Amino acid sequence: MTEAIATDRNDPAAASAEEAIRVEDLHKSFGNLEVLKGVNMSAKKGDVVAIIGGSGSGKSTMLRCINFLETPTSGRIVIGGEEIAMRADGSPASRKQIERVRSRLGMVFQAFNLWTHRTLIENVTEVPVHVLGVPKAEAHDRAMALLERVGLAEKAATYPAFLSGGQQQRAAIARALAIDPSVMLFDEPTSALDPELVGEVLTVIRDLAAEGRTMLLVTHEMKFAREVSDHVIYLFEGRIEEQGPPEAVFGAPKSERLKQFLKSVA
Amino acid sequence: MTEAIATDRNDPAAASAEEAIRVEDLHKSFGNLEVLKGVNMSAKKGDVVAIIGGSGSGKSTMLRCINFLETPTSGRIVIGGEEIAMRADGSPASRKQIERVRSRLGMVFQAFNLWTHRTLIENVTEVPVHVLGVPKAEAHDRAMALLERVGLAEKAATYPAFLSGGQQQRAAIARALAIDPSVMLFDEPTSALDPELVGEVLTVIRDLAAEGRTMLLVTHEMKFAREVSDHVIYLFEGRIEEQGPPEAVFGAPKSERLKQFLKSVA
Amino acid sequence: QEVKIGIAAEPYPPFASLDASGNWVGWEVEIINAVCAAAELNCVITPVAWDGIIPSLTGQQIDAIMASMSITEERMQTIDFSDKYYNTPTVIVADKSADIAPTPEGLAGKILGVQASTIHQTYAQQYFTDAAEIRVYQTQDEINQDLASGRIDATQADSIAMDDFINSDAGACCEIKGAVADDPSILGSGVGAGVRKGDDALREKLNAGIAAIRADGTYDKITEGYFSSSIYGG
Amino acid sequence: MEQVIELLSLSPPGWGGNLLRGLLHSLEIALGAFGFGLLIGLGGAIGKLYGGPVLRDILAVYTTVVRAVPELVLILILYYVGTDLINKAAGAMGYGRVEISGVAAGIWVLGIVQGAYATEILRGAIKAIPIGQIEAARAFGMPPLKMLRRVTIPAMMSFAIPGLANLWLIATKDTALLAVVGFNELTLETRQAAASTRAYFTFFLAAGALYLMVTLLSGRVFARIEKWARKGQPGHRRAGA
Amino acid sequence: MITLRSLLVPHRIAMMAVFAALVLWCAYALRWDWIPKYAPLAAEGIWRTIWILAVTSVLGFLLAIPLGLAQAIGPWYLAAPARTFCTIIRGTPLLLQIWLLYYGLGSLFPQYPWIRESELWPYLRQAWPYAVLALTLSYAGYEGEVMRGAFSGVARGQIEAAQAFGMPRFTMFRRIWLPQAIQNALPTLGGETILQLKATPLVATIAIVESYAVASRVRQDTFIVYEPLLLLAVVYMVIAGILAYGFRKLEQRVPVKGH
Ligand SMILES: Nc1ncnc2c1ncn2[C@@H]1O[C@H](COP(=O)(O)OP(=O)(O)OP(=O)(O)O)[C@@H](O)[C@H]1O
Ligand SMILES: Nc1ncnc2c1ncn2[C@@H]1O[C@H](COP(=O)(O)OP(=O)(O)OP(=O)(O)O)[C@@H](O)[C@H]1O
Ligand SMILES: [Mg+2]
Ligand SMILES: [Mg+2]
Repeated sequence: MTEAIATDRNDPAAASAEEAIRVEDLHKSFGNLEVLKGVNMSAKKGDVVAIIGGSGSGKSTMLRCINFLETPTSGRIVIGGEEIAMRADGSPASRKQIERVRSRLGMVFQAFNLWTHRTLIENVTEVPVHVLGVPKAEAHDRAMALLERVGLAEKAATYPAFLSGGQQQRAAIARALAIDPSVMLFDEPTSALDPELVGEVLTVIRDLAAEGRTMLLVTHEMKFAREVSDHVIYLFEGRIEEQGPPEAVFGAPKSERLKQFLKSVA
Repeated sequence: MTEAIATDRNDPAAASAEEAIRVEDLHKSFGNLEVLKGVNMSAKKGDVVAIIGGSGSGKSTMLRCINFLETPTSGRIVIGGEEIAMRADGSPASRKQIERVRSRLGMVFQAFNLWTHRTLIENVTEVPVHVLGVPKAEAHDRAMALLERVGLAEKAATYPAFLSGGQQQRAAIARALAIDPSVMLFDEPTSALDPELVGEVLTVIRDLAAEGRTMLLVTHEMKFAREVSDHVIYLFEGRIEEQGPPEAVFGAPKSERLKQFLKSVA
Repeated sequence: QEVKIGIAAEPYPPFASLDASGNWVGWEVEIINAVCAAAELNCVITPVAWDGIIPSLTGQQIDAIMASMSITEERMQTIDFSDKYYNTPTVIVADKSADIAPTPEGLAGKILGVQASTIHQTYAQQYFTDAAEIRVYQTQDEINQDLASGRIDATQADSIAMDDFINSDAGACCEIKGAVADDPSILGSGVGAGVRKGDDALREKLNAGIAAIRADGTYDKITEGYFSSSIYGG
Repeated sequence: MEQVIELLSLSPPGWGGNLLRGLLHSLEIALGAFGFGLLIGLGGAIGKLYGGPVLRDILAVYTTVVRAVPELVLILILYYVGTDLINKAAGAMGYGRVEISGVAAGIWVLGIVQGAYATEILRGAIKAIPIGQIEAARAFGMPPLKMLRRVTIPAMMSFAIPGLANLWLIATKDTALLAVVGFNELTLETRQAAASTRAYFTFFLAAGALYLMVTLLSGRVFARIEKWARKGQPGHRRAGA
Repeated sequence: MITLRSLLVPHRIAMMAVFAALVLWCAYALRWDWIPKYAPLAAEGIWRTIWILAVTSVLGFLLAIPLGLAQAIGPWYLAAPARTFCTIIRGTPLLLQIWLLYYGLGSLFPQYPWIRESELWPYLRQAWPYAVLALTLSYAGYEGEVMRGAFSGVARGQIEAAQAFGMPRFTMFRRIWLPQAIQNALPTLGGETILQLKATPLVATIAIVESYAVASRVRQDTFIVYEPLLLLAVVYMVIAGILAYGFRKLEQRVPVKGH
């Protein structure tokens, strides 16, 4: 695995062909409330970046800005070497571009957000077939393989509402994988789950990390973050307070606040 | 304070003028499920009886049988020396009688059940004015005094929906006190509350106990039960498994099941 | 070019009514067909609610009205009329036993039913308002029902239409109490075909058609099938 | 009794055929108006939710006015003014008179009325969709129209069906109001049959029975549609059911 | 609520200007000279509309309470007829119901001469009892359904609390259950009452002179088509607005959290 580097530099040459994602000087305000106050980061292909921080520190907002579910106030976002064109107000300039980029980012929500009116297999084939234009049969076979992989093959024809939270979240991961995303985005994928269901989801994510998928992972599971990530970012009040390899961040935190935070979640 | 005695005898003479409530051989089934399998207990005026037991052991059912919110399958219920006439099917024989008796039992529900379309003061005056025929002005003054007592005087004109759970439960206690009940029935009065609100309700109940109100109290707060009660009844699967003064029940439990139970809730 | 002739959608026997097959039949329907044939017009009979028949004409949903509409000054402010094609007296009809006469005194204290948007309504409101209570209905047929059921005491209407009613089972209760005093400015000068203001071409053609069937005997032949005497009037 | 059967028999001299024809006309218009209303409603709902301030205000005026004024009055205004305007416009552009059939006029007039109600029903239904369902579609780069078709509409169905079922019944019954513009739907056919035979009670009851049949049948159909729309939602019971 | 500030947005000012221009155009380009002559009649018509609406809504609502109650908790021999009644009323057009009551019943009178001798005859002769009856039944049919939901919607605990304090059954119904059910039903009730307002013109078909009939009369007398209809539409909008406002005030009597 390669190391992620948080870039403070604004130097595009630094972005090698290997770069999967780069965020530069990202700001985001809701009305008067400035939630992100200039975040810089980047991840190479295959990196697993864990984002930790207290409640309200802006983790979700950062992730949602990356695929423009929230409109950034300012900053640059580069996905796989392609900068997303922004208007002055931060909204994406080209709908075509943002749709294309989004369909390469696999998002897994805290609340799963599976489409309740479709079965699991339909959930998984939905985007490949209806957005990417993959032939139905092919998409179906691939989807079955993915459901198999997250251990839900025999639930393919079931509607989401009839599954446990853990099963739903695994299906949501399969849905995200179905577009063969260049980056997977996870926003607290286990925090809506009952404790006994957390494990099964973490196992799936752990496998993904092991096989070298690029991932951005907002999580409250410190032990897991430490085990699975190449790079950890600690957000505090909309700024990156400290970052580095997990051993450093968890093992020898420098910032007082990080020390405090780690103590509180232990 | 006097001691409560659980009667196994069927001897009405034993019921002195001091007796507030007596339950004899109470059975209750829901369909095929026998929930109460012969409960006997009595309480003298001024007694505080705590009823404890695991979930589903029949605590709520027992309390609700006492004021006939559930129809007992068989048994006798005597309130203040007056036996409630029952038909063969357990339903009260005289609606007049049961209404009169109920209006002397002050029930406080787990879910508060304040009337949402009336302000606090209206909730408290409702029964005195419209059931007991107390003149409006008098009921109002008394209600204000009660609200004052539970610390809610300045909320008198507020609707229940705008209050915290703890405030609602205190108002529910004031409503029950407004009828100057011979016995207060509490069904887990704090278990629907956030932990930080439990205290304020317990304080009010503690005061009531101190001033010698007769109370039947279903609760999961063992520490509180121990502190406040004169007599503790431990229900297990619809039977009284063990009972006695709190020091004995909590300090030196004899039954294995009670020991188990006390360990599990500690 | 199709010419839409509007008739009232509510049956008005014996002039225009519906048979069970959904065909419009009656004296006026036959006259329409004859006039159109004589004038070489390609006519289509179009039923329209009586209440909205003039707006339908001005709103171009129909081209002419031939629905027993009397030619009156008031209507001529809005539409034009062809020559008359029939004219019958206006009468008061009431229960046989009732003591009613076609005068304000004879109707004093009674309830008089008239159809909306007719000369009868205008006339009654002019002459009988003070004496009688006037109730306005959408169709003559409804008036006849309420007359038979006794809810109203009398109706003012066209004599021929009432003849038909009185001779039916339902109308057995009632009789003609006499004609009302004439007032040509309200009761008009007979029934004509209404056309849009300025549509002189159609008006001329209809006039020619009416004259033609009067002249060649078609008019009388049709009339014989329905009435015992001529209804063209003076 | 015999007389009644004769009066209601399907072929002349019975009037049953006419009633059925009227019913067919009513259903034809109701179906057209309901469909047209749904289209307006969908556009209106989306406009109200996502449109600019001007569009939103215009739609607010539309739904408020149309829902406050009796259908009978609206039908008269829309029917007369509407056809008049169309003809005037056609005249000004040098075309001849435009033929507007009773069916088309009925559909467009009732459709506009239905559209106002449908707008509110569909807006409520769209708002009832959990936001996550929409966000998930956006996060995967679904274009807006596709999202409407694949996610928004199917997901809102179960919320919209009860309201739409009511609306459909209103549509079938409102066709009766077109009698005032002389359109031969069931109510007018009934009135004509009653007036021609003077068997008022018989025909009014018969028409009532026909309407009731439509209501009960539609109830069944909508219950099925609702069940289908609720697929994927476990054991949900309607309030009070 | 609409505040002055929310109206002072540029596009709203523009819309109001357009609206004002429209009103001015209507005032000048259309014919209003008939108004003075028909004003007294119009006032009477509007009054009658309001009167019919008020009487039938109140009576209908009173009838809806037992209908809803029977369906919500009644034994089957009460619930079934109540449900049938609601289904029939909701399943057939009001126009047909009015005609059936008025002309259908009327056609029976000739066969039974004694009806005309009876004490009730002065009322049976009039049209308004039929109108009131038909509209009342209609409102009851729709509201019965609403009240059914509203009664079942009252939380069980609310009733239990009343029982636990020994409230007699009728007191409990009057003081707890009914007020809460009405509170639940109020939002729907407001809408349904506006629907009832919109149903009142139908009674014009049985020769009752309310607002709509007056507008028709003007049209019939003067052949002015659009102006009376426009004015009529405005009248109904004003009444509907007042109703909506009134019901909102009623709803706000018991404040709801989060609004
Ligand atoms: N749509 C919004 N409108 C206004 N404020 C918002 C919005 N979304 C988030 N915020 C605010 O932005 C701040 C950061 O929110 P964010 O959800 O990013 O926090 P987080 O780090 O994900 O916290 P958590 O661990 O609780 O999920 C919070 O103060 C939140 O209230
Ligand atoms: N209305 C009912 N119908 C059928 N079964 C019931 C009903 N009410 C209670 N039960 C059953 O009776 C048993 C005892 O219930 P009860 O509510 O008295 O228990 P409890 O001791 O109060 O428990 P908890 O501490 O969870 O409140 C349970 O198994 C419950 O499922
Ligand atoms: Mg978050
Ligand atoms: Mg309990």
